[in-house]
Amino acid sequence: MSPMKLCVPGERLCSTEDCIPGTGTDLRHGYIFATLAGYVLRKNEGEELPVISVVRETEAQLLPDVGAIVTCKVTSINPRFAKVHILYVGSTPLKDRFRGTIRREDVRATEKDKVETYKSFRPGDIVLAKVISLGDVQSNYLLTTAENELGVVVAHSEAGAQMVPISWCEMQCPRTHAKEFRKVARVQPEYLQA
Amino acid sequence: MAAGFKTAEPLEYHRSFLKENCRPDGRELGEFRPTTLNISSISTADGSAMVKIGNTTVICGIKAELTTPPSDAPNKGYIVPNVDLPPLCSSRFRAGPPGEQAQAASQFIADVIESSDLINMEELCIEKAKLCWVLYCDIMCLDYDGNLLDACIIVLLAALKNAQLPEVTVNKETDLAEVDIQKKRRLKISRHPVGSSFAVFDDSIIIVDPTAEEESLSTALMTVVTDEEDRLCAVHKPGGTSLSGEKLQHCINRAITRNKEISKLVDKVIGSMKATK
Amino acid sequence: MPFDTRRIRGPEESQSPLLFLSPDKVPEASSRQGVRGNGDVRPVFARCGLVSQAKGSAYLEAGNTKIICSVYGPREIERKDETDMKTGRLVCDFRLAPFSCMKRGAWIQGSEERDLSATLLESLQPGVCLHRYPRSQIEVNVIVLENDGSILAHAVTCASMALADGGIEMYDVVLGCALGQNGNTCLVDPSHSEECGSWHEGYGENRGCVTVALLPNLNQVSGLNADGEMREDTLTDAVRTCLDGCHKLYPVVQQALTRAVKRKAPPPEK
Amino acid sequence: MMELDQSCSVLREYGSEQSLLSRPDGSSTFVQGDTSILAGVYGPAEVKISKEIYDRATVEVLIQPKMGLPSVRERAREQCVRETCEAALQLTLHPRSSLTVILQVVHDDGSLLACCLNAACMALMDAGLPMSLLFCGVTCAISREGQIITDPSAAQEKESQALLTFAIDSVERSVLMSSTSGSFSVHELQQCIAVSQKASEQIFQFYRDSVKRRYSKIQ
Repeated sequence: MSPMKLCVPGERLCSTEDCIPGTGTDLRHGYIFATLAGYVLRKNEGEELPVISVVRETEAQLLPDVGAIVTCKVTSINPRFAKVHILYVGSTPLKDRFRGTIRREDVRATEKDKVETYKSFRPGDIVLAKVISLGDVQSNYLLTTAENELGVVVAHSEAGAQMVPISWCEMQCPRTHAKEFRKVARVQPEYLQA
Repeated sequence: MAAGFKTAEPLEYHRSFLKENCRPDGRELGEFRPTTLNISSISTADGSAMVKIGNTTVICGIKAELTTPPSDAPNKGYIVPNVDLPPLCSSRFRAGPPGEQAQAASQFIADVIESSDLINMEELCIEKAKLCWVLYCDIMCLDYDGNLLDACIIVLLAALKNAQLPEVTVNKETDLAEVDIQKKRRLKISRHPVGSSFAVFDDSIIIVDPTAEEESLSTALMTVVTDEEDRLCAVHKPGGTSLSGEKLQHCINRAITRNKEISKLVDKVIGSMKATK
Repeated sequence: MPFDTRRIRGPEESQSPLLFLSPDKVPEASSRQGVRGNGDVRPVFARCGLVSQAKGSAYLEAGNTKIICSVYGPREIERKDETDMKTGRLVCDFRLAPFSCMKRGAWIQGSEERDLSATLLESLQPGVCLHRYPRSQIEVNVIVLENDGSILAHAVTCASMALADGGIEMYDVVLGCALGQNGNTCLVDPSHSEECGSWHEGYGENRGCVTVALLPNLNQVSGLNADGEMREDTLTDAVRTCLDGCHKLYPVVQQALTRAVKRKAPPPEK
Repeated sequence: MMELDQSCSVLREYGSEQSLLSRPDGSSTFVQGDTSILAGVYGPAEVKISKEIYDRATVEVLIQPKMGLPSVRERAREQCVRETCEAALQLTLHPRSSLTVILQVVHDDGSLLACCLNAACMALMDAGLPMSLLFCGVTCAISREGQIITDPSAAQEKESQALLTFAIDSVERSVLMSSTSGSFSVHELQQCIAVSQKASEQIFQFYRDSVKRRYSKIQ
């Protein structure tokens, strides 16, 4: 196998007649140009033409986008919303922290008006959430946990021990056996190896 | 999800390594990162050096200027060290005037220069009460990955050893200074202070040469500076959790062996430089 | 002048020893001898990815000019405004280390550094795909460790390498080249003494400096900076010469970037 | 109500007064010989978003010199006092809030950092902030003859070959903070620590007495 082709930003990769532009590329005047320094990858994805993209050591997605699943840490709560720091987009860690907000009405899908934020999250909790909007000038990213798979994945009890989920809305401290309320995520099997 | 654990619960992540007497980067608790030294790379400076401890990189350039001696010590000169942590070296620093850490580091370096008698300040005087040298030792961090103070002391020492001052005479008739840049002399560096930094984890575990992440997770930091006669020039522990006398002694012993290692490195690099000239 | 309370202070005043040189011993601005022709750029040494803490970084050495650059971000903008919602923001900080020039510089950013920051920003901006980074900012920090002329031109090249090394999407790399015009001779990639030399002889006709920033694949000029007084035809010639100089840098930049990519990760599975 | 302790021979005369200012949440003065510090503590109060820490309080220490603006030296001292306070306070009880300690130098006649620490500790106690331990500052000077002088005056400091300041905790009598200048041997360091630990007993007893006297009046 010949070594993979490398490119730098600005390099012309091919014509649009040969490939479909993928990540790390830009379309101009019927040609596909690289926008990243990396390896040139052609992949056939069942379409007529292969997809051409430029890949680097980490995934290209750097910013939380609408629809992305993010892992975040709760920093503060009040009756109307919880503030979080976004740590991960998908499985890519972010180098810098982005702030997000989970509003009361976005905590769960049912009985939205009965949600109490302090019975759903506590500062320090690790939460899985989905981006619903990039927010406006004043606000941060808006996130939701209104799905079964979303919500608290790691939480510590008042005694400081890591708690075990016992239902979708409760977690228990293994040391004191005290129960605390949380909006618990039904953890998908692929995350269980942690 | 090992990476996930690291970001979400960094302290637990580090503890899990310390339990096994090792660290996330594969070092033992008492192991320093590889230290390298480069000198004379900046030709616009009168003396310069660059030190790398692991990823941490600092550069020091010395500029010598002429001024009048301080009024309370007319037969001495000045050394003005300043440490800068520009936003280039880490995302934790912002542009603008130096923050607390940079200021505390500058003061610490100034204290070490004074405490260790690194250089005889009278050597910097050209004519009593009239003319003397001021050595501006500007230290910049280019990559901040912890243990700034150790790196700063080494880089300062090496840059001072590398520095050459032009010959200055005061013209008797005009009463003005005359500089001859063809004739240069080196400074006499009488002492070899070397620092060793330690971080305390969970009030009991001591590690040497902490990285930036280890520094931020630790409960206390300490820097011990010794000279070549094994005397202490500074025991700097700005606070944090307490340390028993026994642990302190352990740190001092480690600092003494570190001094030998670094002195050897500095002498070797300075020596090789002189040999090639 | 209010003194700086955040730094260790030295004496109130001090002078560079260079001011006291006997007049006959002042080193003269020498013309280029043998080794480098007037139209030659200095050999450039470039490396990417030296600053471990940064998203991307680059170090560039051309003759004695030494520049380091790091890139952070995209990170959250602290004070957002309406335009930030659609495109990202590029921020540049250009600093000269206090020991980088013949005369010691101050720690506090001077007007020259602020001007250079602004020019650098304008030269880089057209090359970066900012629309891919809404609500966030990308920070470019440049420090000149040693100034031996043509710092703006090399800073542009160095910064664009750091951006590419950081995986920031760009339409093209940006390359910089400078030229010093002195009467009928023009010197490409002038050193510090060549830059100053032309001014030592006093103000004259057809004398000045030009810096050009080029997007080589798009063949577009993103930055053009000229000072001094130059005739129209000399200026167009000068810009053309600079463009050639930029193209000469391209292989060096390309090689440094691909090397950094290879070092960071092996090629992915097909 | 100035309380003086004249029985002490090692330390200079020292005294303290608490709750003398009405605006701060806690205040104190601490006098050692001619060195005198006035301390005020504000908090727990609201914190700037940029300085907010989600699981504990943010501590700030400001030292105002007697004359002029604070310089780099004050900044280094502030760091020492701040990190010592952080070790003593139970900060996790006040997440996302700020604690500010302001130390005004009234007069400096040596052992300034030690006096700052003592004043800060008294003021924190006065503010009623939960602490897991108390701390006190002791300065030792090693004279050119090798003699150890505790709590030196400015003149004695100038004559000394080394100057060591420690913060000692009240539970284990171990070293919380150490700041030194001048060079000294390992043996001298150990001696100074031992002397400081001994001197700290007196100061802690003084803390205890002054608190006892104060609260016995309230009953």
